[in-house]
Amino acid sequence: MSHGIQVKRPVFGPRVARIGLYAFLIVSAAFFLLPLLLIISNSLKPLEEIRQGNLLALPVRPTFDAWITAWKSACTGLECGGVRPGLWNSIKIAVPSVAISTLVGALNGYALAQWKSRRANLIMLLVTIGLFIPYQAMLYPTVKILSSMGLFRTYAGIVLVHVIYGLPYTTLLFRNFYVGVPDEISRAARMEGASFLRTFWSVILPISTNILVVVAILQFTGIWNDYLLGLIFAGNDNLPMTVQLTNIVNNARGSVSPNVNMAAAVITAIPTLVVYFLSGRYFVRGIAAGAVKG
Amino acid sequence: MNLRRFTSTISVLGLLAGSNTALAQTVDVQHYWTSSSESKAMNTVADAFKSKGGKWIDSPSADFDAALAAVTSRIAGGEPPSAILMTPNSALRELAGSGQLRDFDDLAAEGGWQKVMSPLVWSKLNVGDHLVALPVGIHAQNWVWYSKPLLEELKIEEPKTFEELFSAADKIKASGRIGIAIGGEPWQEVGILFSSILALGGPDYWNELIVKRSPQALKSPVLPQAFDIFRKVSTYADPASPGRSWNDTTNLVVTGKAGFQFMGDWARGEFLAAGKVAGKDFGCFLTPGEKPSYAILIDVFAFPVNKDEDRIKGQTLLAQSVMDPAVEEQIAEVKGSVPSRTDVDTSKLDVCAQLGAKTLATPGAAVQAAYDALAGDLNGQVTDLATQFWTDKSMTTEAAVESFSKILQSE
Amino acid sequence: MKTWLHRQTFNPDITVAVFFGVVAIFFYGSILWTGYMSLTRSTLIPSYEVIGFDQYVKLFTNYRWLVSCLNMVIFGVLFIVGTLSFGTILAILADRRIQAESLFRTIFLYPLAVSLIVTGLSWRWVLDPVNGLQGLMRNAGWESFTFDWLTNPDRAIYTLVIASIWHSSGLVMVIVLAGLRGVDNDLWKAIRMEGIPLWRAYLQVIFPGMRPVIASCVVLLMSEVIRGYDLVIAMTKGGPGIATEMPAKFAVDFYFARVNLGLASAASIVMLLLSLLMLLPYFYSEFRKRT
Amino acid sequence: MSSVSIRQIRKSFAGLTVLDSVDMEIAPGEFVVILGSSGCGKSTLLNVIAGLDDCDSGQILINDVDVSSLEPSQRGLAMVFQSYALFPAMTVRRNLSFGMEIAGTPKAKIAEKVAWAARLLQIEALLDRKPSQLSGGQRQRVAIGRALVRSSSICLFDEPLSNLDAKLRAETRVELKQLHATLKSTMIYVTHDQIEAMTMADRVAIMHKGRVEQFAEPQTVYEKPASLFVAGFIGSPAMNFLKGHLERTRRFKTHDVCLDASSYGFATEPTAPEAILGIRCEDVNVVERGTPDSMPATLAFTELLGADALGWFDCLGQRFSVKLTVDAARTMQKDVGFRFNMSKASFFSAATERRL
Repeated sequence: MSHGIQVKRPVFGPRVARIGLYAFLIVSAAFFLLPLLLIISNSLKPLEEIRQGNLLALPVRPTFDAWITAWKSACTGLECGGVRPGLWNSIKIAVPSVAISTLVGALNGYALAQWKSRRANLIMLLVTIGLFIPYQAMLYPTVKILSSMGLFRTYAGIVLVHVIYGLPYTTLLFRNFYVGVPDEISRAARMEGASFLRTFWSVILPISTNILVVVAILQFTGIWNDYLLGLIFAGNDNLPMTVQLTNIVNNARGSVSPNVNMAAAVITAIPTLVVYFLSGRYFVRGIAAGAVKG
Repeated sequence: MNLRRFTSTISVLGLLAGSNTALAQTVDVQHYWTSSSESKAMNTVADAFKSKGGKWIDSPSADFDAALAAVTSRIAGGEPPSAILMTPNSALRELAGSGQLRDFDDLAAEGGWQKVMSPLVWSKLNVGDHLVALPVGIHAQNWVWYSKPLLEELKIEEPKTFEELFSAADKIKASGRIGIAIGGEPWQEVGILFSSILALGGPDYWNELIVKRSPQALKSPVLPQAFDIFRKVSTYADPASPGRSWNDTTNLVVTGKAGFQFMGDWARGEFLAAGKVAGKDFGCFLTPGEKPSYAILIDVFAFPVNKDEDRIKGQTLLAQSVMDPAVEEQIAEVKGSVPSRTDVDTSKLDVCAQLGAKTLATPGAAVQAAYDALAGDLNGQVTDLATQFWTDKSMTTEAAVESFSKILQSE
Repeated sequence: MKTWLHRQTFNPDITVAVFFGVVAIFFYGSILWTGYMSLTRSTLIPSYEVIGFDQYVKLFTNYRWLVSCLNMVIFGVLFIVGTLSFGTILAILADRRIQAESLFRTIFLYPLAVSLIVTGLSWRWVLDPVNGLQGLMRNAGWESFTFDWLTNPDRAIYTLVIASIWHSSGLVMVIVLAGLRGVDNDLWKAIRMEGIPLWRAYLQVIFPGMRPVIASCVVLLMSEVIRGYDLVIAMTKGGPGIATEMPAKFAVDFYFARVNLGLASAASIVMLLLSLLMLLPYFYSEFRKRT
Repeated sequence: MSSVSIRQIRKSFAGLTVLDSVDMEIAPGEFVVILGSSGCGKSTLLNVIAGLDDCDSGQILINDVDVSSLEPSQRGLAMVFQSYALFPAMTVRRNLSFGMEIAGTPKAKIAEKVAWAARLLQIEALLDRKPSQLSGGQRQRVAIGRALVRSSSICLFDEPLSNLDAKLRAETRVELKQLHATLKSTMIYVTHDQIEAMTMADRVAIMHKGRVEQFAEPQTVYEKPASLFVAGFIGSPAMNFLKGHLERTRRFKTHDVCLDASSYGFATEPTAPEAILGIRCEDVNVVERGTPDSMPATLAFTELLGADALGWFDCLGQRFSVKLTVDAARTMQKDVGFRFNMSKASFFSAATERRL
């Protein structure tokens, strides 16, 4: 669809209805914002204020102490260094994992879209089932395979695991998109002598920016928020931030500071939130381009 | 090409450049102690270990399920940690049974460890006559904690029986506070049930019922009485109880918003962290019964079989550090547990810890807690039953006892 | 050989084969292994001695498992219907040329960036009867205000529905919005010419045309229902009692804390079969459409 | 200039025969149009020639060399697609040069070729635009340009004009014909539009249900359709048909009427008497009712087409179209008679539907 032309839609007639519409939107917006505001406001309270007051009350004496503690001095094991040590590891894991799983998903999706037969449908069915396997059930076999490759608890290993676990999802999204791309474009490239990979790289990928953004965002949130895979496959030198977050929030038999927990949760979520706030527009455009069409 | 090997070789080379010893004594410790008091306790061990020249690699995960997943994965993947913090439960027995754990029989003989541990503790640490776990400290499950100022304010004596406990709770409730603070999570609820059974039946009955699972014990009138008490306790749950964590619940007692709490002695750490003093700000007693009883939960280190020479040496060094009486004493101080060695000086510990140590030393008082005694699945099923009985008020005591018997006889 | 190689220069088959090989090894390998384990008495460490279908018998006589399955159905239906309706309503409103559309859109979408763990924790805090909404209302003087769903065994499951709707309606909104923007303008003209009321236009003309879009939404949401674990753990831990237990949590509990690999594997296999069952209508329509 | 031979091409898909033993010999420099309604297999045939679709059996020969196992790009072909299939993310210049880039053509040579094609098609001003910034006609030209720069001796067209409006289509038709005259390359052109076929083709291949019904010059196809299908498909309005019996005496009997077919040149001797007479609208003479050797006919209505007119009559229980002058149409009586110009008629076997 064209973005330049304002699509004319029938509009609710009476002014009252228009007011009702905005009222509904604003109430919904409040519903959506409530939890975020709650966490931020509580992370700014000193501990006594949390113990005494209501969680929904605004901070009386706002302070960044909890944020500072969460960032660099909350205990996460033997060390008490907050979530800071995991930040670089999380970035180091997420960036290549997202890039590879997205690109490979695009390639697979394109390859599958070239297959237009019952067989292709069957493969799609089998791949979709991959989305429904509880991944705890996959841990043990994955460990066995990776350790036989010598990649268990290495940096390359955790990236590989994220890529493979993400592939059914990314492939599915890209395939749905590429099914809508006219076949003749691929055929034309083939007439020009372009190989399959060349066609994908020079012709298909450049027209996929919108969907690439969508898939990359979804993958980024998934991988950034992962905890269990990082714990098991990353190895001690590469533990992501979420491991520290869990160690702060989730302690079993020790004292609890909710304000630090909330601050740690917010700090860990900042990168994904920023990604959404900055690229929300592309996200919508990408979905409009056909990411999730049947 | 084994990448991992390659990188570790590189890092070992790097270490060699900086250290004098040709072989570092390294341990990679998988544990779940991440709160500040736990961290202090773990640091006690680590400092002792490091001071003897060891190199400590920390692998913490506070999520217990995830920690167990990580351990089994690492063993399966051929990269086991050198030491795992756990409890002597069925997982330990299974790991040991399949030959995954290193035994310390030689060190134990050398150090005369059996003599300085209570027989029950010793038996929990051994699987098939091999010492496969080393204790870091001992907790008991069947404690009751109370707010001293609140009881003094309402002129209530420390209860000696369940009747006194309930009437005290009623008084507190009448004064607008919470009588018994309860965290409505299944494991907290089932703890109360087990404490009731132990208190009413005593240690011998407990061993018949939970450890031997004898059919006679299941027919005893103790069981329905315990369920009745359990149900009675549930009536004191305040509206915010469901899903409340144990430490939030303890905090209610700490701040005097509630009178009593049934909880293991890790709760003591919470009082101490709030700057409270045992005997002055808070009081403690074991669930009241005719005979003293003490349901022990042991924190232990288990040592998976490792192949690297420096890891094996590291394990030995860590074992020695853990069993060091001074270290045990320090851990007890920061974490609220009781030392597992009987030759540790307990005079510096507070009244609650001393009460614990004294009961533990009383012959016949110590029993294993259900969590360790019952196979993982049985304990889980009883937990499911307890929480169902707790929430579903229409379930009769008879029905609960019958389900309970069925579960215990199912394996 | 040379010509064969030449013919491969434009051939997606290799890519598909490699990809499917990886999926087969990791995903189907895992399914096979899980299936195998479900026939054994494995507890913590895999045992390879087959004992038959005992674990399945145990599973289906396990009260908690049955409650979990029932909970999943209740939760799944409410969550999918709720998210679809709410997301669709938001999409319709956002499609009506409103002011600050992108601001609203961002607000509705950001929960997707938040992990389910944090989602669960924050909703737990909001709905906490003492410290959350109910307490706030009561402190403000509305003494009889009661909203204790989180701690009420009959209602707790609805709080999960609320939190998950919060998390996912943004995605549905965007997808449906994209679908609405793709509706041919001539169709809107025809609707106006015929004088069809707006609600009927959406219900009977616009949405039936967007069936595939909605079907993909349902599949996405369904996979969340089946795998739903993080949210439950963070919010209710399955309680009060076992009021909000879910199959995925059951499986994870038995994999690790309950040290019963065999039973957990049986549960995983049953979950997989259930999801296949739920996917069947979708694939049936896919097959019919394409051939 | 290259020849193309299509030999015994068969293809079926999901139990449906798409191409059924297609044979065609295309001479160097020839402009061949493959004509048929949708679903007749014409586009599939083109894709098989290009190598984009595989066939089940048969051979494609270019200059007497079997290319059946070669990649499309190695067959020395160029192709223009119905939707143009321009590469959306590339400028027009890149669209033109992409294929040469892949082939490793030197930069200078590429630039020269692009400039040549752009001049020829008058798209020089568009070279730095993206396809989305072009009109339909401009895209069309770029698509042709992309085929031209390959300087292949064979060019394939898959309904290239179907997305253009009527006026543009007529113009482009002429241009394409001129282009063919200039380049003298072999062109194979698929369309469903018979005007394009009649005006542009050296020879037309008419396809029906995966078979080539007739492959001949346009005028031959019109005058001497090889089958009942071709007769009905070519020409507007369609040919008039009458069922009857052909007697040994070369008389055609239908509804008590006997027509003399002795002036008709039979290609084959009929094996059975059942036959169908086909006669075009311009080969029917309207005479006064009762004229000897005429059949009675009744006027239903007339259509004025500007230059001439069509009259629709009922005769022997059937509807006939007849070409008339405008004046005749205006003054036409209701009851008239018909006489057929039998030398221009066609006879088909009722059983095989082939021309007799």
